[in-house]
Amino acid sequence: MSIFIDEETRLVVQGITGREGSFHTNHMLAYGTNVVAGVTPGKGGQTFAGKVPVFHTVAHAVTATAANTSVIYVPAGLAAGAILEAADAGIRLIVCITEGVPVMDMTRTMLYVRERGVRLIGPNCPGLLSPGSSKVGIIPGNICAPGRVGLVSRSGTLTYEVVNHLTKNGLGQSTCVGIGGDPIIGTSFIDVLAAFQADTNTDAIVMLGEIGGTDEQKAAAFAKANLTKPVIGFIAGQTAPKGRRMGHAGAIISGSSGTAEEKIEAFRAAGISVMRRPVDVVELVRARLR
Amino acid sequence: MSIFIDEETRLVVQGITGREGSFHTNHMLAYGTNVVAGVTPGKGGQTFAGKVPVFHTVAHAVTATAANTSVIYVPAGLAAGAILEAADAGIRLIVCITEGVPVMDMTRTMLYVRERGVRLIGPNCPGLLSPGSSKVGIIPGNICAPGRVGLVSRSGTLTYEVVNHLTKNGLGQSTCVGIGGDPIIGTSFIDVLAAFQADTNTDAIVMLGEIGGTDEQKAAAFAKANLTKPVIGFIAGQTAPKGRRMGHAGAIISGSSGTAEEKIEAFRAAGISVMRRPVDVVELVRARLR
Amino acid sequence: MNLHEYQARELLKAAGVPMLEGDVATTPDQAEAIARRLGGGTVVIKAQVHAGGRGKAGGVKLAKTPLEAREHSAKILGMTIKGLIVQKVLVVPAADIASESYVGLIMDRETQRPVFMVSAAGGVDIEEVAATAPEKITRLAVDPRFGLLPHQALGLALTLYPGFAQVKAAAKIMGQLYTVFTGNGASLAEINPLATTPDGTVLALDAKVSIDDNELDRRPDLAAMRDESAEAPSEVAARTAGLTFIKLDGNVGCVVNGAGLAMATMDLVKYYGGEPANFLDIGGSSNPEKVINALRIITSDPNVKAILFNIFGGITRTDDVANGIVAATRQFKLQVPIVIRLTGTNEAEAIRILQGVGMQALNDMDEAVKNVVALAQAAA
Amino acid sequence: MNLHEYQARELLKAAGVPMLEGDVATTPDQAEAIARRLGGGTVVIKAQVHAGGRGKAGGVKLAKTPLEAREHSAKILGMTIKGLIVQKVLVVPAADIASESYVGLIMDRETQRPVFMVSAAGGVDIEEVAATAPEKITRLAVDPRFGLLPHQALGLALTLYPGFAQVKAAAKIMGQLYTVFTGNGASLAEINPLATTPDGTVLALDAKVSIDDNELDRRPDLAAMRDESAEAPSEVAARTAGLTFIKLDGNVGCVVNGAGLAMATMDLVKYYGGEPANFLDIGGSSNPEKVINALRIITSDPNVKAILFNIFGGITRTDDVANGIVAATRQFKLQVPIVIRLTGTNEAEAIRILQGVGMQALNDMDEAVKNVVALAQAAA
Repeated sequence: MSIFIDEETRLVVQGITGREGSFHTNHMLAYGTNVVAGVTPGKGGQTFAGKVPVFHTVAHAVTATAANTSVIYVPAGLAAGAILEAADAGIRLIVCITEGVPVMDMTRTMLYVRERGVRLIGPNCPGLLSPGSSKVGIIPGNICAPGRVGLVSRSGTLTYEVVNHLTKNGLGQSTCVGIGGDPIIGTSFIDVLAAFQADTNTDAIVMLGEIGGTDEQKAAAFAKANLTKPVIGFIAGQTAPKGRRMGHAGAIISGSSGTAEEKIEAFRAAGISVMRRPVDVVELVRARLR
Repeated sequence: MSIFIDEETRLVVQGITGREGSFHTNHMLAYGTNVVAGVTPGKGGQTFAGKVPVFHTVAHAVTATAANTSVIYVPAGLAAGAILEAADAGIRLIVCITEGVPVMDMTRTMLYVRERGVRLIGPNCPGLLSPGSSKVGIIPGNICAPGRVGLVSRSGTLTYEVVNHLTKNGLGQSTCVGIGGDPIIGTSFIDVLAAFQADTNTDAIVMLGEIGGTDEQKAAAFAKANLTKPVIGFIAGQTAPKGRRMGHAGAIISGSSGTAEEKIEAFRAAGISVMRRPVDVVELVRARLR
Repeated sequence: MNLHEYQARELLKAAGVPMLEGDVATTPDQAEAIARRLGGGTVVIKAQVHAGGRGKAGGVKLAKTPLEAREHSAKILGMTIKGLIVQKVLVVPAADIASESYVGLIMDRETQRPVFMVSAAGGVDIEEVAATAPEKITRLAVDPRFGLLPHQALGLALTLYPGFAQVKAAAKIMGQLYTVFTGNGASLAEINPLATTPDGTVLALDAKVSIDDNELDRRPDLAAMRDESAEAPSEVAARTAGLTFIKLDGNVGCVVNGAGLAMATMDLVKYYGGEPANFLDIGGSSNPEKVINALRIITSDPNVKAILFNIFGGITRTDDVANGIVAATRQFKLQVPIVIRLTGTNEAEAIRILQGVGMQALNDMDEAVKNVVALAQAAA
Repeated sequence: MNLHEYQARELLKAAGVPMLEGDVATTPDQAEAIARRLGGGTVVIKAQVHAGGRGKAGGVKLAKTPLEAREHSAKILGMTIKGLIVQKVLVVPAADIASESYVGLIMDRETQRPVFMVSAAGGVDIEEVAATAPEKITRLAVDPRFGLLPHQALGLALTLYPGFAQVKAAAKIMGQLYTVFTGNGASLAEINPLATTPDGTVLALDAKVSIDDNELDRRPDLAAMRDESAEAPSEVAARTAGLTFIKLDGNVGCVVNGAGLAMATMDLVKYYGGEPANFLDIGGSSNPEKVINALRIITSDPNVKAILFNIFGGITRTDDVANGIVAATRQFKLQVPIVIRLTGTNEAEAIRILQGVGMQALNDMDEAVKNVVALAQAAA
């Protein structure tokens, strides 16, 4: 059906009363996501959108509503604390949308969630969407359609661009996962590839990478060694100069490593079909599904 | 044969060139302990007692000598760091003799060694002695004799007093373990009781406790639930006033908990024979071995 | 090491905990001056002694005027509470109290972590709350690798107050208390009561901090807070001499090596019908000087009717101890009988040394204890 | 955000790292005065620019006298190195160097921890050492829950020096560097060279620190270290306007929402034979003011021959973007053609708005990019 989220998802929204949080909660509710609770310290006891109870803490929300998944829309300086709080409260999947989280905060936060066996997606990510079932984050629901292509990406709007091509051409998605554009993120390409490989409702995988780091190279090696499903890949940033942060904190070529060429080469070596343009996704997925 | 230490023990002495370290290393060598290395930062390259190579770091010692056990005689302010170093170097059993280690240091240190699955004994303990085989620490070898009584204790000289009675009366020991007198210690009574229960060469267990904390009470409950071997127990500090630290940092009655009466009662309830005097150990062990 | 309230206040203040201004006085003059400086209104005069129940003992008094502050201080200074003479008083404004909570941190042996205990039932002895209504106390073990996390502080504070302004203030104070605790190697740090005033302000009205003795070597700033005037002079002398000594009420003086054996020796004295006059551990080293100091301290207690040495030589060399005993008896004449039990390292040499001055050494602990108890009873 | 050497030195100095005294000058007069204050001996004049290879570019010079310091500074100040004008020079005594090591800390993506890299082969570009002789570099990932442990620092330092005095000094400096790194949210902190002098002293001769941009919001002290004079004015203007902008050398101006899509758009421009003039991400919010600022910044680049908007509306409302474009064209006349691609949220409304002023919007990214490249090529 999908990975990470499904009909069992009981979502608590951290920062539900904030500008971003309230906006996207309305969209998630409209999409049909089972939003069971919201958290804003100091606003416990309120009700959001006439139906979602708001609590002071995630622990209170979990006790009252059995929430098992959290999505975070709090300001950057509070995001790491929000992740720790969710992990402490027994949440099993935490999706951190917040952009601009200090990387130093994430080094400690990752160790905390790892110790508790919790999955974190993000930060600085668009979240997940399982078409027709559940949306956790900010991916627009209207450009997605149910189907059998799994999509994983380090970016937001580039994901929409690619998903849009898929949907318009009849290639629906099992789940779309944005893992985030930061240097330190909770869930890697490899984690998502493994989940798609195990998901009986996914036939092909689209992986959208970008410059910076070695996550794509490692994912390619993993795919070659462990995947039987076809993978179609893209790397953004071929024209990016060295040493400049291309918007995403993680999209930076340091020294000679993390270039698009290096990543595309790794994709090719692993048998991953490489898109040169976003629109190529349609043709390549079709070719690999034949 | 013994618990925790045996002929496979390859010992590195941290602080080997210090006053305490050198004194006791000579005693351990005389007892036949396989001391393979010593560590004193700044004295790497030296040789101790004409045969034990000294290294700057435990990592160097482990690489060069395959040491698997460490004993620590460094000053109190450096002890926690020495434990972390040994754990990091892959040592599996760390025995910290040093007294006066700040308790705040130990809270972090315990988490570090736990994460690495390393056993720490102490701090502020006399160490272990497996009669006729190996001595790691400061327990005098001449008062011990090989045999089938396992002994575990929170103190030093009280241990010697009791061991002396056993030995003089023909009751040899499998292993004598001093777990230390501090509030936070690496190995508890329960850990040692479980090891003696599993040791085919131990027939009876002598447990010497004292006031402060609830370790003895928990050990009694554990013994009742899990041990088939007889246990003979002693609690020091029946005449101790409340709220005063009786030498050992851990020997303090806080409020109404941790009293000798409470512990003796727990022993009795668990079927542990209670010594009123150190000398009683002989009669009680004999009675329980019949 | 227990700190006085005024010392604990200094640590909390440095961490930012909101408290009423106040100051410590050693004379009635100073107390009056402080009361004036605080505005001349009602103040509380609080005896600074390491003893619980100072209120019941008359060590805490309200003074409506600076003159009354002087009068009450004159009464409290010099007062004896549980055997301790009051040398200092804290003068603080009297607060208008709307509610009293308890916020404490202890180093917990079981979890091996700092543990918070908080309760909306503050202002009273927390041990009593723990005994009678444990459900009123919320506990939280803090992972020292990560510290007190904001949501943990918030969760604790939410158990104390219905109003979120107070919750936020209390959560902040908990963070500050945690900083005091870990930053000073405390074994206990508590605020009792953490009070609210009618206008909703949250502030600490009383503070208690105990420092882990093992910290003092590396923290001279904390070691300097030790108030020797608040301790028995014999204990101060013992500590200076590197001995661990605790004065008790009996008449059998004990000198032992090792804390466990020292306790067992005291217990055996009691077992054979005697009463130990002290706990004294000379430690592992066998410096004769330590033995001399130990004897000097014990013999200065007029209650002591007989002295027992119980030495099991391991690291401790029994001949060193014997030499110390001989040296001591040369420096000052013992007025009470002494029973010496020595065994272990260099035992034969020790016996020879003692015999050289006509002293006997026993080998058996029970025999020695029986003897010393009999001697003490005969002398009493 | 990269710090200048003199700023990095301040952070290291605050942490206790041993360095030679020195100071920063913006005029030759100041440089001469500093050289005098430093004793009048030989000094090094170092250009403070965010560019590697400043030595080869003539930005580092030895001056034997204060007068020479003035002369060299006069040459270096105002010099252009890799497109950046030198505004400041650092004046430090010339050191007598016995050995040069490298000690660096980076935030490592793979281990998700701060990672030390140290090498006895210092004084040169560490990237080159990593490429040609990786065995000369020792790496260590630090667990941020426990910090750099003393034995870890010692182990690293032992790879640098044979003498233990130097080892101890270097280990201490590593601890200080770790404090600088974590205490300031750095992504890079390095000392290169960590030098020894003939008398065995270990000291930092050059320092480089980069701060994680995400720290700047909560660290105004670090944000204040930003030297806007060392950046392209267009990038400063973009940052002030809340845009992420990087100037490039091409002629197709790009305005995109989202970093990934912005990169993909640049790549597609290149794919269709064009050259992007910039990276510009207007972010998720769709404030028309941002669009106006984006257009203002892009049109101020004389190289730009055509402009492409590529907006995929999710959170971004495409009608807001359309309004921004219309408002901008009312404020200033566009001298170059503009191609607009809009799709997603409120797309119909956006098209209506654009059509109202006679502008067209395309729906397809490839078509839009092809068009803009053709327009730019026609204008070039």
